[in-house]
Amino acid sequence: MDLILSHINYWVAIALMMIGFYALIARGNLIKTIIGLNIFQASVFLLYITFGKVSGGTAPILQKNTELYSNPLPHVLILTAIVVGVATTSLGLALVVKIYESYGTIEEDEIAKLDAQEEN
Amino acid sequence: MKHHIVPRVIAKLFIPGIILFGLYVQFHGDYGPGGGFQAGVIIGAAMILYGLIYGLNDLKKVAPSNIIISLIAFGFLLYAGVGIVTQILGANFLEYGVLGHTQKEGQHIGIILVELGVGITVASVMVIIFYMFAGRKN
Amino acid sequence: MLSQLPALQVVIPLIAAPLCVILRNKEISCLVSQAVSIVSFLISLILLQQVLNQNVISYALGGWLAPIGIEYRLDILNTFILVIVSGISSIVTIYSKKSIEHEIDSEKIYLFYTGYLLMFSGLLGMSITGDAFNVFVFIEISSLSSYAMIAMGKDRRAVSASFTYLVMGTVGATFFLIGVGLMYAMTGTLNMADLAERLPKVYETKAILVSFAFISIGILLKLALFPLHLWLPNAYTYAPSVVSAFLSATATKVAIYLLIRFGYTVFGSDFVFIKYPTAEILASLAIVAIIVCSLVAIFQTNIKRLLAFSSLAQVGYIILGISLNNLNGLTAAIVHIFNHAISKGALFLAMGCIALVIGSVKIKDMEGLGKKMPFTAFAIVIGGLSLIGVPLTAGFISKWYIILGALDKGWWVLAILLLLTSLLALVYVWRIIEAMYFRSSENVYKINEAPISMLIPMYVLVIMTIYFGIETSFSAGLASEAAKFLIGT
Amino acid sequence: MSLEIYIDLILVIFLAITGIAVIYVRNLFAVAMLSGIYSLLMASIFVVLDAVDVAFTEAAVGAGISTILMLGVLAITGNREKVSNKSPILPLLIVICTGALLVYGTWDLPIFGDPNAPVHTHVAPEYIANTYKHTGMPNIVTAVLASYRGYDTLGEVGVIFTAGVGVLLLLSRRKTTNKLNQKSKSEDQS
Amino acid sequence: MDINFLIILTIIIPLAGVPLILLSRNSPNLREFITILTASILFLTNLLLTINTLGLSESKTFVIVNFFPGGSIQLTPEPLGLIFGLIASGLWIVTSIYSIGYMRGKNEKNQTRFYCFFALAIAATMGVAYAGNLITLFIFYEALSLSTYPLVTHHQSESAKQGGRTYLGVLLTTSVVFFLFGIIWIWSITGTTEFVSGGILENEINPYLTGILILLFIFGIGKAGVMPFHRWLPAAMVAPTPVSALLHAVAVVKAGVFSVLKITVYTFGVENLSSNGASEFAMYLAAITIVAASIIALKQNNIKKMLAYSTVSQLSYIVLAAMIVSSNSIIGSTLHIASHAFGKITLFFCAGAIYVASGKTEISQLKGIGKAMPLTMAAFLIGSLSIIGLPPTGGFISKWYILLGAIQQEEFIILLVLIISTLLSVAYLLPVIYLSFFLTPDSKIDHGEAPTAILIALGISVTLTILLFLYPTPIFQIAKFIGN
Repeated sequence: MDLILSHINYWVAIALMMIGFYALIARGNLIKTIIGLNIFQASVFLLYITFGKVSGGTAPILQKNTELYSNPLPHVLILTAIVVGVATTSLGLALVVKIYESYGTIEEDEIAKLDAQEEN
Repeated sequence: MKHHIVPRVIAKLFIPGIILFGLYVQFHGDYGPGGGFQAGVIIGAAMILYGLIYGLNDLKKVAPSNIIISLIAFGFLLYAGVGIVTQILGANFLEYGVLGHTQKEGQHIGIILVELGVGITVASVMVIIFYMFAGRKN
Repeated sequence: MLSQLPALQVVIPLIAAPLCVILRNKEISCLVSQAVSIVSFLISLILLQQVLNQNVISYALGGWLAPIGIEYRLDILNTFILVIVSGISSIVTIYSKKSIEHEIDSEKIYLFYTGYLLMFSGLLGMSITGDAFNVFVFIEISSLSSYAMIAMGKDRRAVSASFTYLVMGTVGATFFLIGVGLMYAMTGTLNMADLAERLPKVYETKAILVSFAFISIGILLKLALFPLHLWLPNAYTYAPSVVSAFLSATATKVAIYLLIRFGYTVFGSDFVFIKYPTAEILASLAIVAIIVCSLVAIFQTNIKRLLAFSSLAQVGYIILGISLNNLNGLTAAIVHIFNHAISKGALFLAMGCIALVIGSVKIKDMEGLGKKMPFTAFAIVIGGLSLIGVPLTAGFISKWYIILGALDKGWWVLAILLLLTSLLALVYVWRIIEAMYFRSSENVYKINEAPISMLIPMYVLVIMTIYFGIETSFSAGLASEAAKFLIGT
Repeated sequence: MSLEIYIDLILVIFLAITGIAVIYVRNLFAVAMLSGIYSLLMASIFVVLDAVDVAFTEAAVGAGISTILMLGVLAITGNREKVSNKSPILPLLIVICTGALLVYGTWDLPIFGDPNAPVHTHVAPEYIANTYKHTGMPNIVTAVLASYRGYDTLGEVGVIFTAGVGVLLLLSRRKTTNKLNQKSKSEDQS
Repeated sequence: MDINFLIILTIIIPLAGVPLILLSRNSPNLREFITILTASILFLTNLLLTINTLGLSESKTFVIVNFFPGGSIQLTPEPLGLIFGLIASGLWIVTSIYSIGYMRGKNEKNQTRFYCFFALAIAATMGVAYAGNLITLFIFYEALSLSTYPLVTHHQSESAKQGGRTYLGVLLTTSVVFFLFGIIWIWSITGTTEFVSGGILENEINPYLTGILILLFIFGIGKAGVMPFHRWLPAAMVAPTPVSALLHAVAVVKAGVFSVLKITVYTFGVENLSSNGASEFAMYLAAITIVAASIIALKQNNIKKMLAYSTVSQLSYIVLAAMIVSSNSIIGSTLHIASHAFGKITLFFCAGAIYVASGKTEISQLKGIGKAMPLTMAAFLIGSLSIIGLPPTGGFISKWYILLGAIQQEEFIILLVLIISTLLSVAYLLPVIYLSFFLTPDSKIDHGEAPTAILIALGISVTLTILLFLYPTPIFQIAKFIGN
């Protein structure tokens, strides 16, 4: 029981991660793939932030009368990672637009079919 | 949305406010939550809002894409340039201490400058991405 | 000045990228890329000289010492990688002008070079840094730029290939991120040297095992080890020639470097190879990769695709060398990173020449090329022979060491298997050679040889392929020094 | 404290629902909105976990910019997802294996919020103790971001810059070809 | 002259010939003059080298380049190599003369390419002859395979390409899989691949491992044609006849058996092998090849095919002799390299001469041809005698020593094999003579002798065959150095 209580946060993050991961690999629509990627990454960020939490701590902005701060390092890392994530998303979306313009579809299996036709 | 009067008026009222808030976030990041990245996103969002309401061409008149492209590069150069300057001043890359008379002052100057670089790049990248996507619609 | 070189190694190309955007001129950006690559190459050579004298160089970015700040940490291994990456980049950029003008819209050329420089600095950053999270950031710089670069290919399949790469690459990077997070949770640090010190205390924990698994899978996705290779063949096939050449010669190599770095330095070979059967898993994957990908390569009609599959097989050899966990095996892996970079680089550059002149890289369009483009065809022959591992080419040296490594480990069946698989390379290389020299083409129209500005850089690589097959004190010498450093003997 | 846990729990349940909805809803506009909501909820959790800067960013980016971009793309590509006949078994298997591996890995992680975890005893305390001395800034996150790990942030700006350049490379059009395209289009129509 | 200089010259001279031949591609006369000139200079260089070296008490090594730590490409002139070098370079002159007649007579295409790769092949052969360690040997061995490939596929027809694929496929496969593996294994055991008088493996490993290693080399050196890796030889018959002569008599196959011999002597060591009997199995393998290949030769109707299988059989004589490992058999083996070279080249020249003059390729077509081409067929007779092992030809001497060796080691089964195979070779060679001289042709013969260049070449090779019988002393003298 202790184990569950003390680790539930990690598991929640993992469960959310897997939801995103599933959306990412199981769905054939390219936009959904990207959204899945977003969810997957956001949940990884949650895992990091969870590592940084100190019980009873406050946000790492120095104030008087406060002794205990949560760990700022994961926050910094995740700030960077969020930016990286949005960069990936925008590039991915640009590719989707490009794909739509040249294939006329954003469904993975239809694209694969069109590619196979070209191959022959 | 070009022809709806209500959003146009609201936008006129709000957009300066949003930009002001963005600037606040930019320069107040040392004390509270926020910093260059968040500020960049906010200012970028304000401009995108402008574009959405007044149309792409109006926005392009305010912020021509050539200038925006240069700004992307400029922000990044500003950041990296601070590093080079500290190197020229005899310290390691991005060692801001040498920028001021004291370590603290130097750090402060350095951080403000690089945060500014971040803000400029982020805001202009947001706008340029908007340009690219919006320009594709036809 | 000398002490600032490690920072400049990455920062110069990184700064050159926005400069290209501001200048917005295709000629200048081409020149800038060339100059920057050559300067980086020189810097990396000086760094190599320094590393040979003092073993390890540490550079504290921002002046903050290691676990607090981010550190650049150079040893023989990653300096060697820097030399390879920047050397290849110098050659590729000098080669690139004509090829790019042919393949990219002229308004976008300056952006293309910007992307190229970012990709280049991303790879340098991945190699040089001593901080696990910083690796992630630079992985993303190099990956994002390579997605964009690949999508610039003329065929529309370039775009879909790039998207697949984007998805798999991001999954790989995120897995890597998860692994780093778990390591961080168990040790509280991100600095590699610090991690190496603190990890042994928590070797027994499940978290570290899982962290190793995620980091490895993330990196293996990046380096495209079978069966995680699905993104690579199309990406290399449809990317612009210059991009294929640069990526195939450097991108997977840097990912392999990361695998060595995390396996041997951060986690340590005791943890990786003795505590867990990593060697067996990696070796079996590698063998399957070699066999399957070589077989697939045999049946390709598009030569770039054939070379892409051959690259996958060659990655298998390198991984195999790493998994042997002995001096000769590791030497083989490191020297093959170098040897494969130069010979595969030469081959892809030759493909660029052919794409420029003929407009196709299908095997049937290359018939009779031996007479029409004798220099390009000969370059393909030499590069191909090196892939097979024919003596007096660089490929032979790698083969020699990897078989020694297998014998040292007592895996003599593996040694024979390796020799047999090089025959598969013989088959696919021979298909090209036969088409070029022993078939006369039906096309009667006249074809000229590629421009001299492309031939010279290509021939630099070709000559290196032969030179480093004969005189190996630089390549194999450094590789074995690096291997000794890693294994700690 | 207990209130915190309840808020946390409720948010998490909402998150899970949103996530699953993303998988099953086929109207892509709705999915984009859902993903925005997901980010907002995530940002709220970040606040609960003391990561205010991160929350701010996640809200601005995930709920703001990402959503706008998605909607923009959907306006171009159309908003219906086609019914895919892909078998869900293999992806499900992969996901379950990955998840199980991760859960296995968390088994001996330090207890949530434990102030004695390695994360809180190595490196981080030095930031908390010395930031003000070194930089004179109260916001430790900003100080670490811009100074201690300023190089990471340079890389981050590099990534954003790369994305900008990448999008420009992919989507910018020549004005001349634009006209040509329109010409050919009009010819097609006539 | 300095020995180091001479030895590097043996490789540089034919290599230098290549650009010269290329430059003179528009003037066939000049091109072929250069070929013959290069060949002659090469032969003289070899001769000088031999004379200079034999006076020395110990062999000198010339390191071209240090390959990787401990491994180098190096050349060492030693008696065995000198004999091979002399034979190969001498026969290059003869083959060149012959080629001129043949190629011009048949109006072949791509003659410049032909002469270029011919010269390259000779350069590689020289490297094999003087290789100072296993790595060098392997490198030049592979170079030889690659440089002869364009010669085999010279006609560029579908069948030529097919033959070329088999040729290269078998040779490279065996060399890469077995030969290279053996070399690396030896390196990992001893840390060296040097050729040392008396061998480097003494006391290093047990007889079983030695046996396996020997097999690796016997199979790995596919050019020696030990069954089951002999397929490439008949496949290579699609090549023009001078190439066949080069492959079968001068360079390729001889490089193969020579390598086997060299490895036996300098890597395993004669003493070492004869004391532990590790070579037994390989010896029987060679014996089987001798008999089996002779039987197949018996059934052939195509002259070149018949000769090819005869070559397979004869090569195994050399391998067999090497595997018997006695001083006499090693001498016999060395002599047989020479005698078979002279004999077989004569036979191939004859086959080519017949083809050029009459266009005939099958044995059954040869009825009565002796009257139209008496000189050619007389040469054929001499060549046959040498292959069979009868006086007055060199073949007699070499076979004699092999027999002596077998008796010395009390290998009576081998003795029996030798006798049977001699009878078989009589059976496949003499019918040709019989047909051509004693039967009347089916149709009228309207051609005369082959072109003069061909006849000159034939004359030289016949003379050499007989000379080897009359004056075996020089080669014998050199061969004796090996026994020690």
